[in-house]
Amino acid sequence: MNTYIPAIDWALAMPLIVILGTGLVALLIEMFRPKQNNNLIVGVSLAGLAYCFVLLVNQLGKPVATTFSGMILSDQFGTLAQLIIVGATFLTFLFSESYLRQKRIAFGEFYPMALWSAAGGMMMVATENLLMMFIGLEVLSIALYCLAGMSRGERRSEESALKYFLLGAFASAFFLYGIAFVYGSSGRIDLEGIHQGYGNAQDYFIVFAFALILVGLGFKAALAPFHQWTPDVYQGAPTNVTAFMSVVSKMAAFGALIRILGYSYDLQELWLPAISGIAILTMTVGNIAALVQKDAKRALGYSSIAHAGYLLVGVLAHIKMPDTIGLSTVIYYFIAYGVMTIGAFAMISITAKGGKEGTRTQDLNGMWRKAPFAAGILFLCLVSLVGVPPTAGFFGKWAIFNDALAADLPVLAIALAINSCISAFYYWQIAKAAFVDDDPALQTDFAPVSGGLKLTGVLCAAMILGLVLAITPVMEIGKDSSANPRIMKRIDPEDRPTPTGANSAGN
Amino acid sequence: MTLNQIAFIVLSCLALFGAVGVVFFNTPVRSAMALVVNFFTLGLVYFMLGSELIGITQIMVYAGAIMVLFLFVIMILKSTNDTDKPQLGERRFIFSLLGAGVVFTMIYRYVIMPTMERTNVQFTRTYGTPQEIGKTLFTQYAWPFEIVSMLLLVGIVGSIMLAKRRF
Amino acid sequence: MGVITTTILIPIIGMLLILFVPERFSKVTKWLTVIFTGAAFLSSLSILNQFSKETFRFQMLEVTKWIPNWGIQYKVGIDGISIWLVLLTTLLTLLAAIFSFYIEHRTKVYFAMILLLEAAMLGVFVSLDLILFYTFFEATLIPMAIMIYVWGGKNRNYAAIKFFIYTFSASIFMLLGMITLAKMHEKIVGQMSFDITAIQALVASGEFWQNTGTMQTLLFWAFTIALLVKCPMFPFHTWLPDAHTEAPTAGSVILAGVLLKMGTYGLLRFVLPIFPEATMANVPIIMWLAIIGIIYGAAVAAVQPDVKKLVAYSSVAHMGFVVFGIFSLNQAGMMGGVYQQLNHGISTGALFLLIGLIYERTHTRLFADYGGLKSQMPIFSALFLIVMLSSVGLPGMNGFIGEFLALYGGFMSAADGLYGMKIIMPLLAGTGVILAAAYLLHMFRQVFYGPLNPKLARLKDLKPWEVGLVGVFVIFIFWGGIYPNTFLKPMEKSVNATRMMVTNGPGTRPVWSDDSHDIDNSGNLIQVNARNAEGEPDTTQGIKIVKAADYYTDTNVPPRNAQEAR
Amino acid sequence: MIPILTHLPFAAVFDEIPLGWFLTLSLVMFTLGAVGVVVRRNPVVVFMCIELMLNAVNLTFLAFAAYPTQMVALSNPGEAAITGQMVVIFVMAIAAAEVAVGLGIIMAIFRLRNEADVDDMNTMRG
Repeated sequence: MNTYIPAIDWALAMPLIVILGTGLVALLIEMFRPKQNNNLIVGVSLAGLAYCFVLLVNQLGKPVATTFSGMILSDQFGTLAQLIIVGATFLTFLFSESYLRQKRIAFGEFYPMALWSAAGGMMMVATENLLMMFIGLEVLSIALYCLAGMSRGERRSEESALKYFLLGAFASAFFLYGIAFVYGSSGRIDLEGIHQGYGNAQDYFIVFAFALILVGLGFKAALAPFHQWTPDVYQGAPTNVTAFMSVVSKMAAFGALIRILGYSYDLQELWLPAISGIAILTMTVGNIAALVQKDAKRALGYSSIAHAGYLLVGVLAHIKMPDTIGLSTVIYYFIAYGVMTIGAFAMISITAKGGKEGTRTQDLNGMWRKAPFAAGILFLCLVSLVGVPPTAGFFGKWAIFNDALAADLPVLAIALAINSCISAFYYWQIAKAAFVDDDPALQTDFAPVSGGLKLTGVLCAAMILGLVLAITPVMEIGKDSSANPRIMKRIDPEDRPTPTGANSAGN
Repeated sequence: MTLNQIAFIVLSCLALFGAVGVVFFNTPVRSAMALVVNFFTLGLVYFMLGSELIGITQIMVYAGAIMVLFLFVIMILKSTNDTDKPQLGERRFIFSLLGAGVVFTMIYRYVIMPTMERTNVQFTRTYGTPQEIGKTLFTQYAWPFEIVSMLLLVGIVGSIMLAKRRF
Repeated sequence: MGVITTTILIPIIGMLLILFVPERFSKVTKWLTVIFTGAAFLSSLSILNQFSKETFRFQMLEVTKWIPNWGIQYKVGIDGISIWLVLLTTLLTLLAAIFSFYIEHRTKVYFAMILLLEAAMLGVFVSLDLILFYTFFEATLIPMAIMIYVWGGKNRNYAAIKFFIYTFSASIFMLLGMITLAKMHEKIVGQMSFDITAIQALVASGEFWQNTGTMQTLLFWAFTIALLVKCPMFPFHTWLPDAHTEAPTAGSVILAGVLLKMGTYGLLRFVLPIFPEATMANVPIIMWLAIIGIIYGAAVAAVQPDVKKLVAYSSVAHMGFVVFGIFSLNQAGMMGGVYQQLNHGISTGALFLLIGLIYERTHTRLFADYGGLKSQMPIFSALFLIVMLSSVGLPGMNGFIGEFLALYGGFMSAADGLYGMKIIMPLLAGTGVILAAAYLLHMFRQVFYGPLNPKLARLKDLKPWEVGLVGVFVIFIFWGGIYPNTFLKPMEKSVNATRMMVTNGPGTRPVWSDDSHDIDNSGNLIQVNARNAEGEPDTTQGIKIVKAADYYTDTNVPPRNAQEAR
Repeated sequence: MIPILTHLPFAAVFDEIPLGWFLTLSLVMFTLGAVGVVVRRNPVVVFMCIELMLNAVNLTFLAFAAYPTQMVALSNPGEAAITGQMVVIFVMAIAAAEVAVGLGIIMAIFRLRNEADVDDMNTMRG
């Protein structure tokens, strides 16, 4: 074994280092901060995120490159996914402080933990190494387990943390077992290994590896039938954490999933029906279950399951016809989903006042009168989640329809259409609750709308409406991501290494 | 049957005893002890596989440190005499066994059976030695190594956050 | 920026302005709304001023790229079918805004919604791109649902969600159909396009539907059902009575006056030109639905205890006539259908307005609470009578012309045995006119005759401004009934072209985007080899008739087989 | 045959014990762990079952590291063998962090409710 020091391209690692470092600085400030004042921490965190955003934007359009012996990969898709993660974190931080303060859990540790969690997500999407993906997954999840249990006086918060933790650890064991099979068939733990393994005549190895990895990531991405934790955790966790994880954790899991699916292109005939079924099941389960919810956060949790199903349709269309259908749809939908989900959760967060928080649907009653700004933004986000034009949610759905039909997956497109109709019911219930004000007995007291929350709302609204006009540039940027040779790399059946010997690869 | 094979069978019987114990013993303490047995035996199995450093780490970190943590928590929680032995007639139990059985059979049939013949291998002389592992860890795997150090920090901060007084 | 875009933008700018006016200055909000809707109305008058009735093509086109990769563009234009609908929209919105001065509850959002609704409705009638159309079509949903929910009656939640879900569910399949159309366009041309003129050009040449099997029928139904829900047509009509009953008066006026027309307009603009073969094949089914709608709507209206519900069901019946006329695929019938759209907008809008006026005074809509109003409110009852008779279709009023033409067209098609039509169809539809007279007169008797209900004894008659408001409608009612050519002439060529796009075979269909042919005053499709400076066909270059008109017009009555005659 | 690990006590293992034995052991452990996660109700025990699963995975990695396929063995045996061991080391470190956090959460919930039973976690229903 020859020792070599790999050459390091620090520029590629910089975004991650900045985020991790910002977390450390924030932690240090937390130790020496004046009592009960997190403003400096928030400021530093936002500055770090903004700097990271700029660094990532600079990486757009650069050629594909790796560093740290392939542990970090910089390509268009990964950079865009990281941008979404950083952006979502930024939006969450804007309104977190006032919310945590109202809830009386303004731990300064929230910011470093969330930053590290986001860094974990960024690691997952910016690598082709399965070990690195696993480590990223764990960084993401372990920080999230703690954040979900952050509201320590609340039983449901602690419950959600425990559920999330147990099921998350369970899922990562499956993910890891899948990696073990990939490794067993090819001796590699990068995604190339899936290819190699497929060529090694150990076909079943890779099939099972794939299935196990899918189970593991399915948990994280909240795909049915692995979604059971989602509503509980979304409901129980503090609202800002819910907003954060509904986007960051999903983006990270989807990023990893897209890469893995892309590399198992050859197994398509096996998994295409399976994942199509999962997509339909996911959106149907999410929407049907959401119909009967009495809790706004829980309903939005189910809605995020449904949206994972919609996204999966876009992913499937890309993976089925990678040469003609790019990932721009998935990117666009993720941005839209991110802003509308964070916007909705952020606006719901004003129900927290003086240490109490009511998230039942009727707790929103009277919002329209007491906090018209928040009610308006919430309404816009919900309209976008239903997919009514002219909002970003509609064009996202439209793009998915477009791709699904182009990839000859009409059944998925029709299932998506039916599900959109179903979803209108429960979004309506939430929107309606915010507009009720007849019954004075029902009216909740709302926290004042802080400046940060206002900024979040304005940014989300601007994105929801702005993405409609800016659809072409976003799609253009996203389009390059599918031209990335690393995602698109396919091995011709002839070029694939031929198996040596029998099934056992024995002597 | 060679000595090695006998040794392996004995070790795996012990490991399986531990594994079954974790799942089926009715008090957490007994489950924890069974887990220690399992971890310790696994450490020995790692030795058989030639990974001496990992075997030692397994015994020290897992069977030692981690299990102490577990026992510590079990003691604090005073749940030593809580009985939650799985009910054999319970529907959940039957279904989970059925599901696990199906998956087990499939993986066994399609993945493990073909490897039943695979024995001879080629090794470098340094296989499993601390030198080699250290070298790789600090060159090729430097980045994950750094990240795992961050991960441990996350774990520490997280535990503090969950345990400290308000604000 | 052209005049059409300006017309759409005016209400949007007004809405944004209103959002910045504090809630307590509700007077300012109201006057701002009137100013902006008035400006939009003036702007639409200038569209009418620039409009030329000499061509069936789209005028005042504005094209801007939006999402070039997928062939989506901002393309708006106006032809003879949409011009009147645009005017109807701006006029009715202006009147509805003036009428809404009594609203005191959350005025800001109310008027913002009215303006938003106006912009979206205008967009629907002028967009020539499928996705743009869909965007506007769906954008009308939210403001309308909010208006029903926030300012509605007791059962408003149910009505609003029903309204929303019905339209949303049906039209999302239309969206799938639109994308499929664009994909088929891509297969032929190599570039996705949602531009209906581009798709129609391919349809006209017969290239579009080659070797597609049953695709045309499938897509036809995806579009048609979505649009019939909006009309609404039996059996998709059940949202309408609920929505009408619960909506505030201005909402009802706009809903009946304009929103329903989006459905029939969509049929004329998209379904007929793009799915000609499927249209012809499915005429009997649609016709039977229309007839059932006419009779069922009338029958149910007759037993309603609630004035607003009665008018709502009568809308179902009237819109049945519109669809009947359009699908007769006969020049007169289609003209009647299109004209009936306007009449229904005017007369039903006026009816809802009058009901709103009386509701503001009595806060009841049940017949049982009325009676003997004739002596109490003479001006009101006179106006009500005029509007009601227009709705019945009394000769001399606009309703008569529309219904007569629609039925006439149906008779012509049925007499020729075209498209599987039977002579029983127009006969059955005709009974709808009688039924309408029956239930409307019944209502009139209940409300205005008989002993005066003592509770109503202190009612005052209409104020002058209210009379003026209704007076505008009355002017149009008589104008449309006595001199309908003002309205019919401009739409003639566009309707004729739309008809020929369906009934003519591939190759002899008019094409929106192709300048090499035109329709002459006799209704013949002619080949144009050259044009003069004004863009008129140059007669000196020799004009060949591609396909003769096979209908009668009032200006020129060519023999039925015109080609041989020449 | 390359000289095998003569410095190890179980030198002849790789000739005498096939890979399948190790894999079977790990699969049984993994399955038992999964069953335990589903059927047990005490969160600490559930967590221990998860640790059992992780260890089963570790065993799989090491077994594959020691028994590369023919092709891997021919192309780059050293690289492949070390990869498996690296993964195991990282998994151990990650498991340690997970244990710290997991037990912290269990402690936190215990302090709040004085009992811990996964089945009783039903504050949220929908």
